[in-house]
Amino acid sequence: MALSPREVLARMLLMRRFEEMVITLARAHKLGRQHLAIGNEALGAAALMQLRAGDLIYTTHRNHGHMIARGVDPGKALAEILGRAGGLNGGKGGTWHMTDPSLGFQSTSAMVGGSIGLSVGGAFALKHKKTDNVAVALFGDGALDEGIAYEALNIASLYALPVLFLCENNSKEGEAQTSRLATKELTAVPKALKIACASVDGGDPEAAGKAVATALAHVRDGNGPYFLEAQLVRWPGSHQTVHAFTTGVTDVTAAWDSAKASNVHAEWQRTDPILRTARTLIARGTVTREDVVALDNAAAVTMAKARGFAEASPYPKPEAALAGVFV
Amino acid sequence: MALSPREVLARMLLMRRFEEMVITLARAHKLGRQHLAIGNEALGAAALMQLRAGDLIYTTHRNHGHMIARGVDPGKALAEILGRAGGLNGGKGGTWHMTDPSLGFQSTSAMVGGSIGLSVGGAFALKHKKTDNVAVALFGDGALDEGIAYEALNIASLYALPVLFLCENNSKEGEAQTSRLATKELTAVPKALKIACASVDGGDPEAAGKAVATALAHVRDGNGPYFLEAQLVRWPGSHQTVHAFTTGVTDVTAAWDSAKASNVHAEWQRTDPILRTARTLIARGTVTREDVVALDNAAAVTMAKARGFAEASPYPKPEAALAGVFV
Amino acid sequence: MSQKSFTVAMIDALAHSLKNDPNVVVIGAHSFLSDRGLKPEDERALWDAFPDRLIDPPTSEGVCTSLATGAAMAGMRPFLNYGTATFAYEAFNQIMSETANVHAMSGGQLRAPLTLHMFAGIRGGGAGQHSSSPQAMYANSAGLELVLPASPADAQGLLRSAIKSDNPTVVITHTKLLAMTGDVPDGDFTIPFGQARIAREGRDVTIVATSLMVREALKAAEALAKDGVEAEVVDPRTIVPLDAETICASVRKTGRLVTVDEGNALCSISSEISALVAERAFDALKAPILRVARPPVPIAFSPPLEAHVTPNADKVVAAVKKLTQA
Amino acid sequence: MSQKSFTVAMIDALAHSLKNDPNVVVIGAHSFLSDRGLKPEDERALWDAFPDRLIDPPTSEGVCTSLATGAAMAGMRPFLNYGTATFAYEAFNQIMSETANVHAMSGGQLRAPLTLHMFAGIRGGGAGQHSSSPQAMYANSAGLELVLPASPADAQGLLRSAIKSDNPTVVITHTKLLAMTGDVPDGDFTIPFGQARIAREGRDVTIVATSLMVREALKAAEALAKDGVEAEVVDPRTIVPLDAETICASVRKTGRLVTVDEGNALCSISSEISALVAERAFDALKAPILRVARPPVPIAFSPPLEAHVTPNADKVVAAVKKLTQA
Ligand SMILES: Cc1ncc(C[n+]2csc(CCOP(=O)(O)OP(=O)(O)O)c2C)c(N)n1
Ligand SMILES: Cc1ncc(C[n+]2csc(CCOP(=O)(O)OP(=O)(O)O)c2C)c(N)n1
Ligand SMILES: [Mg+2]
Ligand SMILES: [Mg+2]
Repeated sequence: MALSPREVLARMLLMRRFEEMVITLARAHKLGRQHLAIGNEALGAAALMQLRAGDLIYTTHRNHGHMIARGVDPGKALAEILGRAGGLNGGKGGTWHMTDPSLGFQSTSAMVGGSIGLSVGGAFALKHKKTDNVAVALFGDGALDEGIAYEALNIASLYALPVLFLCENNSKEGEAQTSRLATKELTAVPKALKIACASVDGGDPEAAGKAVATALAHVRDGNGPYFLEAQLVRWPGSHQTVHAFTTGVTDVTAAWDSAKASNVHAEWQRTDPILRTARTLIARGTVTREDVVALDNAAAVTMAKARGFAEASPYPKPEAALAGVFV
Repeated sequence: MALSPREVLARMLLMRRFEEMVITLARAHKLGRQHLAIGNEALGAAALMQLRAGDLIYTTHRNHGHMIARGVDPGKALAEILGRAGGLNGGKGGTWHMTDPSLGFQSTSAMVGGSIGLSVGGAFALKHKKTDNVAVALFGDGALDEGIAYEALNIASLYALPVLFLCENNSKEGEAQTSRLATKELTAVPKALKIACASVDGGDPEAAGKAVATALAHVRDGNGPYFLEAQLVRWPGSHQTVHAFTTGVTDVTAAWDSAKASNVHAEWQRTDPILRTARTLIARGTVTREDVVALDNAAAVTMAKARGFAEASPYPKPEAALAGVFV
Repeated sequence: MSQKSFTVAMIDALAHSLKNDPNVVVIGAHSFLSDRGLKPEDERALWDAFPDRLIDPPTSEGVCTSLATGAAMAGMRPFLNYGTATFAYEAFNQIMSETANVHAMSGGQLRAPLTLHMFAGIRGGGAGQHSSSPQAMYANSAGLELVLPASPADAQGLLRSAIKSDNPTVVITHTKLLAMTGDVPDGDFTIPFGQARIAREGRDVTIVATSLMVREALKAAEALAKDGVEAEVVDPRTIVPLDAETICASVRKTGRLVTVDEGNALCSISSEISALVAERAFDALKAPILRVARPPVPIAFSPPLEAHVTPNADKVVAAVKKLTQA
Repeated sequence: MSQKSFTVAMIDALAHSLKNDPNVVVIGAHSFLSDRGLKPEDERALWDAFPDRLIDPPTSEGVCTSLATGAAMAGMRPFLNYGTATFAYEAFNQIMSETANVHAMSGGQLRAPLTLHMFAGIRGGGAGQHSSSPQAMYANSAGLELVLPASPADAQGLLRSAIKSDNPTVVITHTKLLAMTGDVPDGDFTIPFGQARIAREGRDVTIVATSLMVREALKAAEALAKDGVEAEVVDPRTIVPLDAETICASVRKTGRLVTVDEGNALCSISSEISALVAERAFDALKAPILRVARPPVPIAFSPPLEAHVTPNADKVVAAVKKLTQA
């Protein structure tokens, strides 16, 4: 079942508006650091929207987009980021550890390499249960620096575990490199370990969607693990500790209004997956400019409600800090 | 400078007689476990005899052969294995941690993957000092299961460190496999990480010697790391906890006396690197049968003296246990 | 009741678990089962009975821990055996940052019912890398149960509880206990966590000891009894949770405390028990609290060096005499 | 003397080390130097001055530790910065089994003069994986020196000593100390290990505190002074080696002890100091020893939850009052 391009765009817009809301709230509530997934929307939506009930997901510090893409309640997610009782984890996790098992999220680990490690355990359990569900490990290129990633790739291949290794590569050589591998090809090591591999433009939701579909089919059919590298354009604010609208608040009309697209953020707007996707779909006649504006407005409405929920949610009682360590 | 085949054979015989003496002493003194290097003599001698002053060596639980090959005093080594004050480490290390920095031995680590990790540090220091010395990591195929091995290969390649990764592969599929890699090619991952690689028959001292010479030249010339896989025949006693002369006490005359070579150990005697090398050198006329017997006798004499030294060496004073933790 | 060795008791606990719960899987089965005193046919039968659930993994402690943890979060009940305790250090981040946090960090949404087993202690010739007693490090974490069995019966009952527990549980077995034999109840039974065992009653001094040191404490108590000193020996059995009540009650009775644990003295289980009593039963104390522990040195290979730093009955006797003769 | 922030003091120590010894190399330089309060031109100047000796390695804590250790054994003097302390758990086996053992296990033939630095503590929003205070685990090892600086001057002097030390030295910096400013002697100086600092003199109670908790203990002492209770605040500064003498002498003077450390309570530095005093200065004690530490729970993200479990001045005051009012 192919994804509807319009729905994918709608989801991408929600992901973007979510992160922009995080910036707004981070400033208003003086929050610490979050890692925003701005720029990762195309891959995120295309991948997570294809998962099924029972699939297990393991993500990283840069997790917000994955959760929104999969359909997690943005109000509960924002509440968690604010540390509120109504948050996904009741305030115990915060941005780095949001979890929603009802949608398959097993873990957000902020340890580089954490998600890839745990994912093989989920895959092991799925194989034991003889389902056609899959485990999906989402991780950055940086995770491949860690020995645990190598060990996980090896054991997944050795035991033919049903796991999709989905690498979000946002490393640009020279600037802001988040991995230091001796090879430029991120698929070289998984290939050496006999894992089926592919690379795809992660800024193109259709290409990414197809690549993910191929990968998922491979894994669901019992052929063992699959490693997919999604090449992403790095958002300039990816590593900011104090949040700023580094590339401006997204203006979807910049997709067609060349005056807007030639401002200081022109370089970003050229590669921004949201604007890219809007341009493509409009050119192809799949959506109109008005559709895009309408979808964006709907996302804004959803996020305003989500903010209302999150900010109205109380903090947990202090004594809750001592409870819930053991079952 | 090529190695003299006769000297290599002599060294191999000393290595073998050393391990046989360890079996004898282990029984006499009720020692715990050692990992013997019987069967690894050809590679060990060919590699270690080529090293220079200033080269740094990092070895594993199966270290005895490496030390004897490099010329470490067998008496001090035996004394260390017995835990005596006259041992290499004054009794503090035992079989698993023998060290002799005067010959370049920096560390014996009994942690699988330990030697390969530390070796890149030595290589880093050598590069910093701008010498043409090399670091040599000796490790088993099992080390490649560990994430630390992957990280070490990566950083060595990334920083072009002068290190020879020398893998002693004694894994036979099915029986006594000491590694569980998803690929049968041990060089696949180092290759993926852009490290120059080769494999060689580690039971043939000439082939091994040439392969090591090529590898060392590559590293000394500043071309970065090199990964050499030596394929070894696994000695059936490799994993014994209570030592036995599993394949009999080595009888060099079995190299030419077919009656002896057809006993219960015939399979082993066919592949035993000592007998193989003797047969080759005799066939080629490099040595005579009498030479082989004479070299073997010399090894036996050396080992008898070594035993005498070791057994006469006193235990350290108990209070020494508390000293020497900090400099 | 039947006589069993410590290892056979542990293996029986594992076999009960495998039989009763199809989600139990053993990772690192080989080093747990082989050369452990089972009859060869019994060992063979186990491997044959559970061909998919006894696993001999790569030498990759890190990912074995992630695998076991991830599988536990997804509904299985893994038992992971590391072999020697130091090997688990390779997985320390996985244990501390992932496994221990699963339940609390998810706000109770997830749980990680797995057992992490390791062989520890000064074992005779283990030297610097195979002689660790890391119990205090696991106690100092948050989110891990910690079990230190000291007898065959406890080994079987506590291990069975560990596997049944819905929390991640670290079980540390002293290598020198493996050959110990003792009476073990028949069948499948559990021993609850957080209940100390009074291994010997006494009135003059309390000795709190763990793991192999319980045996040494009992030996010391026998020796002391000959001099008219009656020592009470308390074995907490689990450190997380800890039965502080039983320990404090004993000290309130005896007025004196010696703690014995084989870990490095600094920030050890011994330190903890001492601090606990200095906090909660201070008024009952008639004398300083003495610790018998390993001095903070890497263990040397040589037998006399190893012996010099190993806590034992003689050292316990000496500590008690210091208190009772003062 | 000049006023400096804690981080600038640490960076100055590093800069002195780089200048004075060509074998000093910094691995993990970026997270040590960037955003740490240096003027941009001063930071730039450092990178320019030591282009080959300030290194930004792969995210591979394990091999970075092996690399630093191997280089130290071969004559260099590496300073390895892990960033957040939990990241060092990835290297725990390398630290515990390799680094800590180098000197002893080789029978004194080799040494590993390196510094392992990490940022630790409950830092505000660090949640379960970025809030560890692992000092007790390092103290429980054998073969590692352990330093916990609590002021800018100590940070500079102790760090300089750590780099000069011929032993592997773990330095743990509390993240919340980074912005602290204070008077620091000018130039290149060292502070010897094993010498506690009396941060405040008093007669009624001894408060032994480490790292950030020294500040909280001093705040508590000010508050207590208003009620006529004069607390003596002792900062051991190094845990290995530990200045037991100064601690015991203080308790002999005051007769009361409260220990304050941010680590998990169980088997903590607090437990150790308590046990030390219960052993060596028991006769001077007039009251139980109380510990103020973090309860053994993973740190939750939410601010009120985090605050609830963080040791602070109020909790210290409450503990002291329990003792002095009893
Ligand atoms: C084990 C560990 N080491 C170091 C860090 C610090 N750290 C946080 S994010 C990051 C970069 C990760 O890069 P990548 O995985 O590519 O993700 P990206 O941020 O680029 O999306 C690092 C090193 C960490 N979180 N965990
Ligand atoms: C970190 C670690 N994990 C596990 C072990 C247990 N162990 C000892 S020897 C060995 C097999 C090693 O195989 P290999 O490296 O190929 O060496 P071989 O014994 O075959 O020469 C293992 C797993 C160990 N010593 N260290
Ligand atoms: Mg990245
Ligand atoms: Mg092998």
